[in-house]
Amino acid sequence: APPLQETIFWAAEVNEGNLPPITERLPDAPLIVDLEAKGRSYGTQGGTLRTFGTRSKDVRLMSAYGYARLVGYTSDYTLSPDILRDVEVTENRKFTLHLRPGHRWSDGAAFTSEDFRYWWENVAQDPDITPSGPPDFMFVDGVLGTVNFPDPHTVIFEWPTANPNFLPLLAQASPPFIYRPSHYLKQFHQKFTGPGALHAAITKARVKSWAALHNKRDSMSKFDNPEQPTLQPWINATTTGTSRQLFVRNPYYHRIDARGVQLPYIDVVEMTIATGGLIAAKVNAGEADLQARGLDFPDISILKKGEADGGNYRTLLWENGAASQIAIYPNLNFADPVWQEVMRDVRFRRALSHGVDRHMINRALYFGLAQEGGMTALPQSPLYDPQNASAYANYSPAKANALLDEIGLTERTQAGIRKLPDGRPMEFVVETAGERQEVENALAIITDTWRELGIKLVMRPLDRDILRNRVYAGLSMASVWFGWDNGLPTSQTSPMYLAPTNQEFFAWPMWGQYYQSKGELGEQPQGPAPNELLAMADRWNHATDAETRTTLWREMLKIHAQEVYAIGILSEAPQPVVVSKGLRNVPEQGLWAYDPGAHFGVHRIDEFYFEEPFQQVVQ
Amino acid sequence: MSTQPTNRFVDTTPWVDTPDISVPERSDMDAPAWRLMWRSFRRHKLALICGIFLLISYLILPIAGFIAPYTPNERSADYLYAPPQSINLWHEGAFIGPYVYPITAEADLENYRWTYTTDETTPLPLRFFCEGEDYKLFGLIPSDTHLFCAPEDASLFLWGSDRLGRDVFSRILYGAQLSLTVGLIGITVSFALGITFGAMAGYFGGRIDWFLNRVIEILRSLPELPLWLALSAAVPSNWGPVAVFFVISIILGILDWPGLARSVRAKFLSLREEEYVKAAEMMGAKPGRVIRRHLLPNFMSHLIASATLSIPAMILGETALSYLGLGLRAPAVSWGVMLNDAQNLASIEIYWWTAIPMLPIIVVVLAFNFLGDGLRASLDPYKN
Amino acid sequence: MTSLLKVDGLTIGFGNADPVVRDVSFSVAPGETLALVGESGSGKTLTCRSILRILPDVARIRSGRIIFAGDDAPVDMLSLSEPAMRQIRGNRISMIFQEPMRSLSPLHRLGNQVAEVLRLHRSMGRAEAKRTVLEKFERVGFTEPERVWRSYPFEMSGGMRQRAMIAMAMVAKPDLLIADEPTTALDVTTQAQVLGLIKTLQSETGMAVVLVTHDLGVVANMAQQVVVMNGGRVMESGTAAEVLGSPEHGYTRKLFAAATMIPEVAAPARAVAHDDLIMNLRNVSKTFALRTGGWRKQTTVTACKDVNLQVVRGKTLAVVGESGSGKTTCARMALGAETPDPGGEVLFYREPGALPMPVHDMSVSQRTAFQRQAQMVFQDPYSSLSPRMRIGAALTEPLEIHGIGSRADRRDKAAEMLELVGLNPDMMTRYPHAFSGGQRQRLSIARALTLDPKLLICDEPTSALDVSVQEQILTLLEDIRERAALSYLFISHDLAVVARIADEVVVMRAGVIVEQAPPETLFYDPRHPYTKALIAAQPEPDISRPIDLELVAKGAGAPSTWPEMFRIEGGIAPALQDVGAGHKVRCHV
Amino acid sequence: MMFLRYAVYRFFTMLLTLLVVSVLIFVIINLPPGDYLSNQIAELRATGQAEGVAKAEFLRAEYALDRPLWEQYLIWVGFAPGPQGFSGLIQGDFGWSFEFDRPVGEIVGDALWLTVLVNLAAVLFVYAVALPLGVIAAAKSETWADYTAGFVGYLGLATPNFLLALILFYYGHKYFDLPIGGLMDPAFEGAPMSWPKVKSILVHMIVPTFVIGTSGAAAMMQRLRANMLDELSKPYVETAKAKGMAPARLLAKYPLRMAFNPFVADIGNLLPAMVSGSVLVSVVLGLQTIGPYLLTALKSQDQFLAGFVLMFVALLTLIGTMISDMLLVLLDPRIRYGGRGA
Ligand SMILES: Nc1ncnc2c1ncn2[C@@H]1O[C@H](COP(=O)(O)OP(=O)(O)OP(=O)(O)O)[C@@H](O)[C@H]1O
Ligand SMILES: Nc1ncnc2c1ncn2[C@@H]1O[C@H](COP(=O)(O)OP(=O)(O)OP(=O)(O)O)[C@@H](O)[C@H]1O
Ligand SMILES: [Mg+2]
Ligand SMILES: [Mg+2]
Repeated sequence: APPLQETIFWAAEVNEGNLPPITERLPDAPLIVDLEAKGRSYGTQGGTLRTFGTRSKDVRLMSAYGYARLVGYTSDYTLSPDILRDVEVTENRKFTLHLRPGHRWSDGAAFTSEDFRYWWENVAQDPDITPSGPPDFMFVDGVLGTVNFPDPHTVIFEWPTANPNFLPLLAQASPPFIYRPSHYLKQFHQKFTGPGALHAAITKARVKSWAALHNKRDSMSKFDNPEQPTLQPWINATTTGTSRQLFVRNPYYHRIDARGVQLPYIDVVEMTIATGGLIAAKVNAGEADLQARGLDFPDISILKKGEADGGNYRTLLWENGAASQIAIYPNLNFADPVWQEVMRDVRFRRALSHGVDRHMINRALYFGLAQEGGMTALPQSPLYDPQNASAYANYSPAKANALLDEIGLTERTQAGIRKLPDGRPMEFVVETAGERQEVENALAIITDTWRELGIKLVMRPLDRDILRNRVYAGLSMASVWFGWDNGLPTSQTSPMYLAPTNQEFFAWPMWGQYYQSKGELGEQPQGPAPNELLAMADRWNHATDAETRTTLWREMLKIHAQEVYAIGILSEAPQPVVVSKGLRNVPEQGLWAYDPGAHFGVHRIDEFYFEEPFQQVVQ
Repeated sequence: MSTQPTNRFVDTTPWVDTPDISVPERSDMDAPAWRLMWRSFRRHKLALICGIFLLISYLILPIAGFIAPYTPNERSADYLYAPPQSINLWHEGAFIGPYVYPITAEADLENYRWTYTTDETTPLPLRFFCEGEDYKLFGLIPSDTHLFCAPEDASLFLWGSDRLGRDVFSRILYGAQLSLTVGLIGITVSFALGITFGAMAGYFGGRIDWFLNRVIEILRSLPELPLWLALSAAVPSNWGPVAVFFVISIILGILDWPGLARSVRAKFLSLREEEYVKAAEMMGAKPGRVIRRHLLPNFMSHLIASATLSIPAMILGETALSYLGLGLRAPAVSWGVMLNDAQNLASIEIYWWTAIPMLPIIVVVLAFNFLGDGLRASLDPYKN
Repeated sequence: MTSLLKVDGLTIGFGNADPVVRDVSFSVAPGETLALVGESGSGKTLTCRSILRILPDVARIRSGRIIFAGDDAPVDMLSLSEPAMRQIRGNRISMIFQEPMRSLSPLHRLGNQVAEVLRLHRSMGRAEAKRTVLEKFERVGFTEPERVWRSYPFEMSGGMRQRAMIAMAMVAKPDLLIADEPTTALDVTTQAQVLGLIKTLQSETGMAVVLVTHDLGVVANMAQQVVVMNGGRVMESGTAAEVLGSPEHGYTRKLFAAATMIPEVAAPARAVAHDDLIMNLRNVSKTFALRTGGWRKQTTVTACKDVNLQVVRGKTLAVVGESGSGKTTCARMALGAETPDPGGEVLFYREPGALPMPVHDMSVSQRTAFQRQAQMVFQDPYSSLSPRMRIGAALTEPLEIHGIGSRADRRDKAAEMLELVGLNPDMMTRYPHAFSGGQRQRLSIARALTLDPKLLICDEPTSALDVSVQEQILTLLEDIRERAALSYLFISHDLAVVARIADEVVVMRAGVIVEQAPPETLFYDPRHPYTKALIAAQPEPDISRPIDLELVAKGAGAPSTWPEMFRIEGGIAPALQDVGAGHKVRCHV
Repeated sequence: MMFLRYAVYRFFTMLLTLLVVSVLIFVIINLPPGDYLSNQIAELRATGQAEGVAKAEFLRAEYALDRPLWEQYLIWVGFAPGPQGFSGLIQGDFGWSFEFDRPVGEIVGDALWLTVLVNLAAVLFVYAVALPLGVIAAAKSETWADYTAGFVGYLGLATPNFLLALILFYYGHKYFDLPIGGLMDPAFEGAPMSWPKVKSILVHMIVPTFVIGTSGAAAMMQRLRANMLDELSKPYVETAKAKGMAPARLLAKYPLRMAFNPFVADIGNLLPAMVSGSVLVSVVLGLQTIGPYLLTALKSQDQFLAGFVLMFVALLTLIGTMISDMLLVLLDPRIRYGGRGA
């Protein structure tokens, strides 16, 4: 290991004896990053990174940006241990987690298997905190896994059957935290703290019960409790309720560079909550050092202009990792039976897809820089199949009309609009969240081309929340959203999101509810394809070898491509990422995705540094 | 004339003792009130010009399709964000009639903009009474003849084109059809209610006043926002944007009257104490008449100014509502919709012409203002 | 003697029309009074206003000069800069406007408005200004200056507003006072008081006065110089002695011939029979609550108390009395514009022998019928005409309301009425403000007559008219009375007019009737000290018989100083006693 | 005396109206089907998160959302005891925000005074600009001063608020270094009041004040001008002129007071109208006022938060109308609120 250097930021504290020296703060075996090997440069510590969030809840993004996970994705999307020293996987069902001895929470307390135990025994299985019992991911085929804590640095998760989702889950942008700072949380747990002290704390926090208090203080993912110790590179240092949140470096962070400098390089992250509409202006004014959230493709020209006008930033163009930039979801659970019938006809959906002039949209909205095609895995994914992307995706009004005629929708109104079987004109109402101008513009173009099919597109912008509720309730006919969040699946990625298991897929909200609520709500999926998807997802869960999984994945993608559940328009649209000119190690090219990727997470902000940190601070 | 000592002065022009009651000019006496008003209105040149301008604007509305070279949603994929083109008459010293230079687009991937080069060597004359896209004259008669069109294989964007290559000029013409009409209904509703209730409260006072005032207070205390939110979820999906906007403008009118009503009431509370109101009542004038003939004219200036002021609100009301998903939206075209599209930095800094719709709004609003002021002045007895 | 003000060849016109004031010249010396008399609408007011340059927007001074002898050098008022003008207005020249009711701001207390002059030009402190103003209020005949100080104009009677206006103009002791019919709304004793005040001030400060008046008696008593105007031109001018003594111009002669005087009465008349009444006010009283600002205690004013008035069908009941004695209030109550205090009753008899209708408790149809038959000529014609209604519309409105005739009929009727009152029908398209004071008063009469009413209540209908037009109007009224059995309740200050037109006269003072009798009886044998004072105070248009202003201004004095028999003490008045032949006097027997 | 009586009477009327309004507000908030918690419960059920369901059900009972609506209302206002005894609006307990998971009072605390501050600034701006300009425009009607004032006013009116804000932000930042969005530098949030903080607030308020104020200012200016023009030729103005008053003083004392009648009628509504009118502006400009909270609360049916904010605005409105009614009597002594002929 390289000789360790004391962190300048904390030097004064160390000198005053408030903080142990660097050698005592790091784990025995810190994670050493060889930046040169990664093609990055070594940096110096210091500086404040300014960035913007768009809603007050965005504080939680810092836990994604920091991206310290037990295991995490590397920049090529393979899993590797991070907080853990190592993971042993046996038959895909037994996971032995090896902690780093000497690893400490940000308050200096040791991070040991006790913290896992606290979560497992006193959080996950405590009837007051989690009345519904252990979380779903601990069940495989209905069987609850077991957790063992053989020594302070080892934790073993074990199931009778394979649980391929376990590690990817831990690497998610918002993972289930299966460990908790037990030394901190115990003071809010009735098992460990007397009712007197607890009661005082409860009244002080103005909550009603100790469990509520515990829940409130335990905000690993919300990341809004500055008192709660963390393992992330930066610690929240501000109380809630203000629009500027400061995050200071974690003195006990477990990663160092190969020269012995503790990461993160940047001392302070300053996240300011601003409204979405103003972020471009603020960034243009040079108020951010690293910003992608709240910026969209249309902002590029003004960002570039600001750059040309002497702005102290560069605008990088990353690719968006969502499977589709714009996708139309015909709601197969739409409450109107006639429409439902029509939409469930795959020919109808194919016709709609054929009726979209993707090239035109690409050119008009994205300078032709996006990829035209249906919704499927992105080219960077090993599961990418060009045929899936191009299936029914070429603009062909003739084909589309033929398909529609074939269904029997031949009657037309005077204006040339086709009639539904019950005689109503086909007014296809597409609801949007009304947030993105591109969507409206794209729909304007689609309106024209669909008119050639005899379908009248009616666009209806709503509020995001209202839209969601309407979709879930089966009230909206069709909606527009991004494609799958994860456009970069590998065979190891769980394909559950391809199957009707989640109401968030706007094509089948009710089927998703049915699965999610275990049959209590929603409707049972109908038709062969959806059920097949469910079956395949299930098989994937039980498959052990990569090959079967790959085949299953390919099959499922193919079904989606053929069934056109979502009419993808284009993908990989450039995502502007604004980077201060002094900021180093930011990849020129990258994928902008939340899961997997945690936005900047996989790109490891802790390795970014300022060329001249002190000048930056002064400025 | 003779001036005698001690300043004595006696007029010496012959004096006849006849009461000077000359033959009345019958025509003048018989002139109905509107003719008298028109006569004094005519004297306000600016107001007259504005009135004529507005009249023409409204007359153009039904034939906007004929005048506009493009239809509102006609996209030219090759001309995105094209800057305004000028129409020239002389080329290299020779008069060749109205023509444009062809422009070609190029994607500038350095700055992520479309850049246009103008070929100044080949003037392309405009076509007149030419065929273009279909539209409906007066909203009824299908036609495809346009007053003027772009030359073959070239474009004619007088005021540039927008993100989808739609002609801003044509869209403004079409947008006027909605912007200048639908909102008027809201204004009418609100004025009708406001004046009626305000007049009742102010003139009758007492219990009616108390009751109407409580109604006003309650209406004003009630929040509009939840109403809009509820509405945006409740409006049937397949309603066209214009229908939605129509309903909304009526609702806006219904919600909007209390402000006016209170002003009217306050003024009437004061005016009703005037002697001439007493006089009219003592002649047997019924409340309706007193209000119409005696009270309202004395508040006319305020009403005219208020009406003028609601014009921009009527044109732009939708922009605020579009944040709640209730405003007008594509494919409907209105000035508000166009400005909504322009509400980003790029439109301000780079594609300034997409913000041109502000121009007609300002012009129309000012025209209404001057017209209103002329009207006010011609009603002003002291200026006659 | 150098003149203080010299008007030279003044010509004023509206728009492109013929000028309404033509080549008017006169001059006034300090301490002197110049009386401007003439036909109603002859441009007197415009001439006065042009001196201060406050003409209507549309009026243009076409030619002429107005030279005012400033402190050091004479200045031409027409070319003076605005700031310099401001130094003169209100300070060196002040003006009493013809229509005081409209000329006061309705939203400000009188004290505030009057004291403002002092604060502006005399830079007086609040307290000192108030003291000065209160003193002036007393001088113009207010018995309760404090109340006036706090009152708003609408709480005052016509005469009281006029007096406030006079106080406002004189409080700063200007060099020149332009008084445009300053005493029209005042009873003769108060008028004498005001004229006395003017004279005093003249002798004290050498103030010059331009006095516009119709009352030739006032001219005779006040003026040194007289200018007679007609049709916008000066007909004759000269010293008062000359002009009054030997009028040379035809118009002047005509004017003087028309002057009315209290006739010398030889014997009392017989009582008027009160059997066929058209209107009967029984024991009406009216108490007003005054606007008090903030938290002060509510104060009330009793405008009239236990008034009984009977108007006999086809006859004229005249009401005379002190300014502020409740005449207007009674008239307004008679027509239902004001509700009497409980206990009083106003009855209207549609036809001889018909059942009485209580005016304040009528059904809608009764009310409509009543309003058609009973009309009122308001004391303040300007306020009673809607400022935004053309005269044509205003005149036809009563007919329209009652649905009489076609449009053309109504218009013809309106034109006819205009001609009757001596106005040109082509004025129908004008707005009220574009008339002279006297013209408006005639409009008001014309409007009241359009409906051919049965009962007409006239509140000082001729006060703003010159004697010859007044003559014409009175004749008209008499004519109609004869022709259509019209009955009048006629309020006036001009005893001569009353003597001419009334069948019975009621004298009011301080809200009560003090004496009541047929005019002949009254003038032959006035019993009550106040009546006597009134008659004595009537000025005569004879320069050789001036009245002793100081003496008559005392009037009858305060009620507590009256002879025992009539004394009103502690608000308790003696009862009204019939002393024979329909002659009633308020006295102890 | 009369005035005092009227004031007292008017105050009780206001309380009565407030009561009615509170009922209506409560009904309106509860009009959309469901409430925050039942929505959340449905959502949690659908996503199979039984743990949350229990918590939500617990909260439902805690805040009496399981009771009939009328009972909920009584508890909310504080007329009836809730599960924890009397603790409603009149007891000073504003309830709990489910969305923000904090007591309502705590959330709106700062926002409330900032709201009042911003809007008060806007109102002052309106008066400071509109009053003199309106009077000047009338006094100098049909001159360039009049036309310019009108043009500028209408320019502000005819520009959509957000566009105007964006333009002002962009160029304001570029040329005057004005901050973009927000009401103070975030560093000062929650900090005690200090001179730099005040300065920061002032600088941040420039654009919002302008944006919120322009439309109001233009409207007021033009109306004032029209009303003034009506008064300027009235005889009492001539009287004042004959007194030798300077024009400014004259205009302010006489015709302005007359012309002010319709504005006084609406004066009370100026502040509340701006507060509720500026909700969307606040949202797009990122102002830390109650606007954004209200919008969020309404969208997510966070009823106590929404209810409190709406009641606050309603209270402002009612107080405003009350004040304006009282001012009206002071302004114009002729006004009586009695019925005809009474
Ligand atoms: N604004 C105006 N527009 C047109 N004509 C007007 C206007 N004002 C006054 N006049 C006319 O000017 C003439 C002179 O008016 P002025 O008021 O000076 O008369 P006057 O001598 O004072 O009469 P009076 O004794 O009745 O008051 C009248 O005939 C009147 O009709
Ligand atoms: N609206 C009112 N409010 C308060 N006081 C009033 C009101 N109207 C009249 N008064 C008072 O009532 C008294 C009588 O007024 P009124 O107008 O009847 O007098 P008048 O006899 O007509 O006098 P003048 O001859 O001066 O017109 C006065 O003292 C007056 O101040
Ligand atoms: Mg006159
Ligand atoms: Mg009177």
